[in-house]
Amino acid sequence: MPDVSLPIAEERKPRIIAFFCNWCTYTASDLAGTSRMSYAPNTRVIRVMCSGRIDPEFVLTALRKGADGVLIGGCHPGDCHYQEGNYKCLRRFRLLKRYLAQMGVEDERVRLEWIAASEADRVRRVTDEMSEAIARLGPCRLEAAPSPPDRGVESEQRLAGVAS
Amino acid sequence: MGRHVVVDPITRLEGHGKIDIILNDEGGVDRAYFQVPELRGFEKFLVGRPIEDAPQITSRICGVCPMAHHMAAAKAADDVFGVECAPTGRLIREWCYNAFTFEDHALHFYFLGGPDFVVGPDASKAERNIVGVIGKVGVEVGKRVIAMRREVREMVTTIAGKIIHPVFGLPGGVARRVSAEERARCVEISEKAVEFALFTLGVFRDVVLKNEEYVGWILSEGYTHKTHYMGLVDSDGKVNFYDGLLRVVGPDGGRESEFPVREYTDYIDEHVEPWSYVKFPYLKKIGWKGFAEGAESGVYAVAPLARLNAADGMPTPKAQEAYEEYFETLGGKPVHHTLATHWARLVELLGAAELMLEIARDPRLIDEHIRNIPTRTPTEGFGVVEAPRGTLIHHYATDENGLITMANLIVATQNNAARIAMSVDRAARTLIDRGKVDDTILNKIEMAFRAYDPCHGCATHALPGHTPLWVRVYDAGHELVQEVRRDRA
Amino acid sequence: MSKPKAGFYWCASCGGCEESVVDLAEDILGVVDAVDFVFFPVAMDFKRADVEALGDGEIAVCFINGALRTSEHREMAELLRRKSTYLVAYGSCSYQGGIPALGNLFTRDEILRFVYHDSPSTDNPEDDEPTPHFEAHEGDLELPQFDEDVKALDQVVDVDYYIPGCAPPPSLLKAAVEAVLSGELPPKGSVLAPDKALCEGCPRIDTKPNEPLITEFKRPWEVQIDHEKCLLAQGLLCLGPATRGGCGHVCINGNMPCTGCMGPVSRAGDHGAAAMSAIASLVDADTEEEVDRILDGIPDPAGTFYRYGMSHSVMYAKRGITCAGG
Amino acid sequence: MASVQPDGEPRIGVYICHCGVNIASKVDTESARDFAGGLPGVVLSRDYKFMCSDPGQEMIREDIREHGINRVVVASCSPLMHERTFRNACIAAGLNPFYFQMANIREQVSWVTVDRAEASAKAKALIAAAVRRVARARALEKKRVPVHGDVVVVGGGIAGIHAALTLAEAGKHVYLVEREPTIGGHMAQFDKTFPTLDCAACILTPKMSEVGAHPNITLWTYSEVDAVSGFTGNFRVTVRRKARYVDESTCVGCQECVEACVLRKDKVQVPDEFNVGLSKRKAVYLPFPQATPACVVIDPNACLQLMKGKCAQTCVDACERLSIDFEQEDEVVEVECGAIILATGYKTFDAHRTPEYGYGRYDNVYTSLEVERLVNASGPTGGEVKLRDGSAPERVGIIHCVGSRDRKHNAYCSKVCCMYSLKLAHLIKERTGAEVFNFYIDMRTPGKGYEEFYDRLLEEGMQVVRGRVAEVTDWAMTDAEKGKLVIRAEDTLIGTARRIPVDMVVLSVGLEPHADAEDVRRRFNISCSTEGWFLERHPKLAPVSTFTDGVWVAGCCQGPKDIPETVAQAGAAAGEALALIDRGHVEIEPNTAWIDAEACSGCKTCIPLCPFSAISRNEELGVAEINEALCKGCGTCVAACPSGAAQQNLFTDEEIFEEIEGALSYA
Repeated sequence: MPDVSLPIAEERKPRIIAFFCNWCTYTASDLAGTSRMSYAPNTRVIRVMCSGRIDPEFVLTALRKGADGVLIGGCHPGDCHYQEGNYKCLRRFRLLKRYLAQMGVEDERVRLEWIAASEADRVRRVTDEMSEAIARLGPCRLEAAPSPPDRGVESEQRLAGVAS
Repeated sequence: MGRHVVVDPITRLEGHGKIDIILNDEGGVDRAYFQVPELRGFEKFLVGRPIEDAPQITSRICGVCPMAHHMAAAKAADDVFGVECAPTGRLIREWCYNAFTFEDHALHFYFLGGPDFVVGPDASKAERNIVGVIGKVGVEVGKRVIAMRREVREMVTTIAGKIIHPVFGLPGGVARRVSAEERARCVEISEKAVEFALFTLGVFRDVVLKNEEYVGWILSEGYTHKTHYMGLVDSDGKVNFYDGLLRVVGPDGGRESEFPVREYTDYIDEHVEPWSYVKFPYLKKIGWKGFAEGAESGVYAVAPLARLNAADGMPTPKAQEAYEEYFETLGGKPVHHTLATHWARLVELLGAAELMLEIARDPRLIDEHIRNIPTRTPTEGFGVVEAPRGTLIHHYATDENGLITMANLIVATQNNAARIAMSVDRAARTLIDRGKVDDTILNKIEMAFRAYDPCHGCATHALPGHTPLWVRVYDAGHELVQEVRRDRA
Repeated sequence: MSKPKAGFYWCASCGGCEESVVDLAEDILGVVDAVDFVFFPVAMDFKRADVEALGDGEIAVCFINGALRTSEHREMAELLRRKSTYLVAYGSCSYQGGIPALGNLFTRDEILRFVYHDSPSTDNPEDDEPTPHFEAHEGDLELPQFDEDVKALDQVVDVDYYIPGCAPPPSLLKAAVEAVLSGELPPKGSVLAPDKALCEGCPRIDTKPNEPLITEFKRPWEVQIDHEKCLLAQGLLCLGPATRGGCGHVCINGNMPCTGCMGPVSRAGDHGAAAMSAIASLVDADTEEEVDRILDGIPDPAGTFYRYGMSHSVMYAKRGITCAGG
Repeated sequence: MASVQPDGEPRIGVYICHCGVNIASKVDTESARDFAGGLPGVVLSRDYKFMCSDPGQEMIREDIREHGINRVVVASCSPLMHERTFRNACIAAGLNPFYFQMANIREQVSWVTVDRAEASAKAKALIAAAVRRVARARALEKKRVPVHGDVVVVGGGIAGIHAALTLAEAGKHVYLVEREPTIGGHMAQFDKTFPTLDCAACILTPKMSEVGAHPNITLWTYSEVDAVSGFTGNFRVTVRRKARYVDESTCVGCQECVEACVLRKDKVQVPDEFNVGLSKRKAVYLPFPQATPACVVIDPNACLQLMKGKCAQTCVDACERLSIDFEQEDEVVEVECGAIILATGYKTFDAHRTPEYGYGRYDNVYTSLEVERLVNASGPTGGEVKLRDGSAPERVGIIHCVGSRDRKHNAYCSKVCCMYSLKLAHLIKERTGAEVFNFYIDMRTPGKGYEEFYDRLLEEGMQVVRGRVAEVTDWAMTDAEKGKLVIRAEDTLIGTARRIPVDMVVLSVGLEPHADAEDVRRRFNISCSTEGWFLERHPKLAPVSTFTDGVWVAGCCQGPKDIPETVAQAGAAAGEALALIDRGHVEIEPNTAWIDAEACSGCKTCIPLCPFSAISRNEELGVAEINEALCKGCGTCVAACPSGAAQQNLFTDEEIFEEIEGALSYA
């Protein structure tokens, strides 16, 4: 796949990648829309079926590719559409945070929030809070580092075969 | 008008060294600088790591003597937790440690230092390597060398997990038991090792001692320094690689101090020079008086030559005989001839082999209780061993969770750094005349410190990198007027 | 006809990779028969000029081990890349940064400060520090500048293949040489090792239970380690599930957990992230407090999950460094 | 990340919807279109007023046919809204629908962003993300799973009753589960219904007995749902049938046992729930004459035999049919069904929470529900409006919005109070001739015939005072007030504070979710609004659907509403359930996970993580295997797999990584 990266504007605004669970937070952010709540424009929402799908590498990659913050939205404890995916998310998140702290990534940059489908206002509040916090912190600037390599080529080709 | 010769780097040693030879107008040597141009900072990035990881992390300081670092760190970890190593755990550690010392000494004699003697410094570079050695001593011997090392290293792999970067050392003992079958195999291998060591001393006598020219170099002024010596000695004052007290003797061979590693900062300081990444340890009580010999200089040496000078003898009978023969032949203690290190190393080769056998025969080796579980809060700890290349000190402080807050390492070759620098300078002065620099001369200069089997990877805890050796001679205007390329010789 | 030429060079290496070649033992003779070593500094006196004299691509295969931290390392890597048909990153350091890449957790100045000023045994009244350019009264002395951070080989030059391990198992080297000789090579960029995690064929896999198993992480010194049972099931942090096999389970057989020196399998992406995700998922707790209590048993995630791979990690290094431009 | 195109070189078409002005007013759709056109793999990009319209969809179909578009991105509303619409457009043009990706630039951009430039930039980022993602898309087939024909209806109020009957009439078998001993719910307690004033019982009880008699309805009263598992089309519902100590199959409700029950003295009897405590009942009782099933129940908290283990057991002797069984225990039954309808209703606001109105402190302060019973012919007073001292009130004050439209309690309007207050005003006046005052904030009478009813009452001479009541007190300031309750309120129409002495105060309590609504919602895996009402999937377009397919809501459990609305919802829910069942199958989104055996090391990490036990280890091959039929596609195993061997269709690592990079590739 050719690199489609467009030149990053000199004075770009803080950018937050948000991973939202389809059943709660994603729906809540739709509700925020239907309720015409306005909030900070920094988030780019990526929908997953469950916060349990979120691999720590998604978070790292987002920061690496130029995100200044990452927000994860999942169902409240006990509410998971798949019974306990949000607990798996919590466990990974708590470990990831320890690593990020060692790497000098400020605490506010990466957040996990439990937001129910009805809590549109919470989506607004959390987004605004985070945008402010990150504006204060400034850009994350991990783009500069030498790239890690692509995933193994051999199995990629095999995978293409397996999948189709 | 001055000229500047750069020798960068030196081959057939583990690690990176560089020589700058500055000639005066007459073409004589004004000053030869031995530089170690790398640093990696293990001490720094050990901070924040759990103490039990130190043995595995520090072994990466050197892949040639990983066991030495692993063991020094493991002993320091014992100390950090204030826990005794379980007796059987200690036996297992010591067997592996002597086995390692054995095969490492063998490696150096046959693969690295050996070629200078066995093949000879005037031989073409294509022969100055293990292949050349095998050519000289015969393929059968070569195969025997290889097989011996393989058997020892396979056994250590079984017991220590890995041979290159072992994993078995833990606070209070080791991670893995030794089975009865394994012990039997240890005995078998240890017996072979003793045989092999005796055979190798034989090779040395035949090839080196019977060669007037070689003996001539060994005794020559160009390869001699009267310095202090340091080494670990056991309770009987005999050479011990794994544990003991640090003993220092003067140029006259007289004992000057004997201390436990905990007190190393009272006895040793490291001097910094702006032109080398390696720090130069010296005897604190005497002080740093520059790169000088004699009783008044704090410069001291470690490794086989030093250990034999410092100790009262070898702990095992056959090695003791070899020890006596060594000093008789070279005119009594202490021996100041750098090149004699090759011989001293073989005396130790035999000593290590005998210790392997002794331990392997100890029935406690297969006891189930291999480790004492620490109960105390971790604080600070010190560990010392005699690496093949000399005294190795690890020193750690940790928080109450056992995370390292401070790490300080004084490493084998590093102790020799000052003496090596002096050897290089001395050799250069004696060998280079009227600016004439050729391949043989350069190799002989290299021999001056190859004898130390120096590992500058260790010395700076820097990972070494090698570039080829060539010498450039510049005039005052830094115009290149002569270039000697050893690989074109 | 002449034998194919081979090279074996070290950048920032501990020499363990060279030892692993020597550990081919008897096989080394076979290798020496099959290929013509034109460059092997640790063992032979051939020099850089020999290499420069060769035509581009004349070296059939060159193995480079060690991480890259100095200009000299980079120059040699570029030279050997040019002269070699196949360039192989040999060993963890060259492959992913290795142990020295832990240095990327600190800045260059932090390192110099401790080593030459703050260490308890350093005596440095003049506050000297090694300087790249020093004017001695006899003349000028040069030292190579050492970089802000540690890179893997493929972060400096194009790499054809990787051989993982710290140090790599000689069997992998042997197989690689044979592959080159036979010309039967996998796609460029492949890691020349089995592409399955260590759990495959692990002698202890059957003792690993099928339920979330971690109620507490134990540090190896805290417990007597069972010689048969799955180490994770004993609460010991074993990276086997996330780490490429092919090492012969040596650490497991040594009754110690895998620390990940073989790196990730090809599909796993970031080694540490893969390991963290897998390990954390098995933590048997559902409240933040309980999860945290259990995770306290992993006091050093960065040093544990990225011990050999900091240069290849997505985060690469502490931001203080990467801001400075990597 | 990796650089392999799973399904060949993409030819992407991007379509940007204006959604009238909904998007176009905030997003520069033209520049977004041009931006999209420049992205790799994009062969054409268009913008259009309404992409979801026929011409819009036709545009896509035509481009697929004419221009060989093999990947489609539509930037418009939320995928939860129109994903299906556009997928169908792809299918119609012969393109696999999973080569489609949606960018949500309305709900998550134009509707929530103030600044047009910001909105446009964000929209472009989301479009770039969708384009990068769709290039990695793979062709997939939806899974078809047969649907179970039965339906479980939870709640036996008018909503549940109507839904159950509708389905039963359509030939579906219904399990109607009711917590109380009888169905009927609140409606059964009412006397008349507004605005027509027809008798609640007269219209409800026929439907109740119809339920009781219907061959397609299994009626389980005095029962509760313990657990629900499975997914749409195939649920497993566990029902606990509480022991009523009476054999339902033989009891005919003759009430001989009630006669015989030893609890004769008033003080040993217990408050009668049906009459909201205005009368007492015995340990064995029939909730009310038309109770369905017509079967008594024994209250374990009142029955001597069950409490103390010793009693004359006169009831047993009295029952010729030997229906009484003290040994009876709770019975747990499990049923399978294809659809679930929740009609669990509401509870009324507890008037004790507004102490200023004196409920519980003054005998003559009643709640509206209590008055419903008082005016009811079958009630404790036989329909006579009597105060506790037996006298008839001459002046009555009805206070609206008790617990409603009140930030201290519930901010929302309970919607039915105005109307039922008027109804009660009418009935009280009718029965007693008393003067009735209505204290209201706003008189809310929207609905067919409602406003007319209001007018009628005004004509009848009902008094109205506009203003929130400050307090109800018995502290008399004048002789006229002596022995009366004084209602203090500000009359905002004439702008003065007023003190109005009355004999009886009626508190028009609002409607609230059941105390255990939270548990119930969890059990059925649906969401609640912040107030605790069950949350519909879409407030307008899916008012009886929930976010869990196969589960519908009807009646007041979704929010306050009157009977006609409730019945309408119940019918709607039944209709939706019928549509599902008669389709005979459900199409499952193919977002299931699978294991690449070539990459799996058999490390067992994934096995314990699957909440549906879909993963097992093939001991022969030493690799994990996923049973696709059991996999629900959460992706937890995929995130955990340390070998990247587990992958999730529609959400592969590559797709997500591309989406991340795409979203960040434009500042």
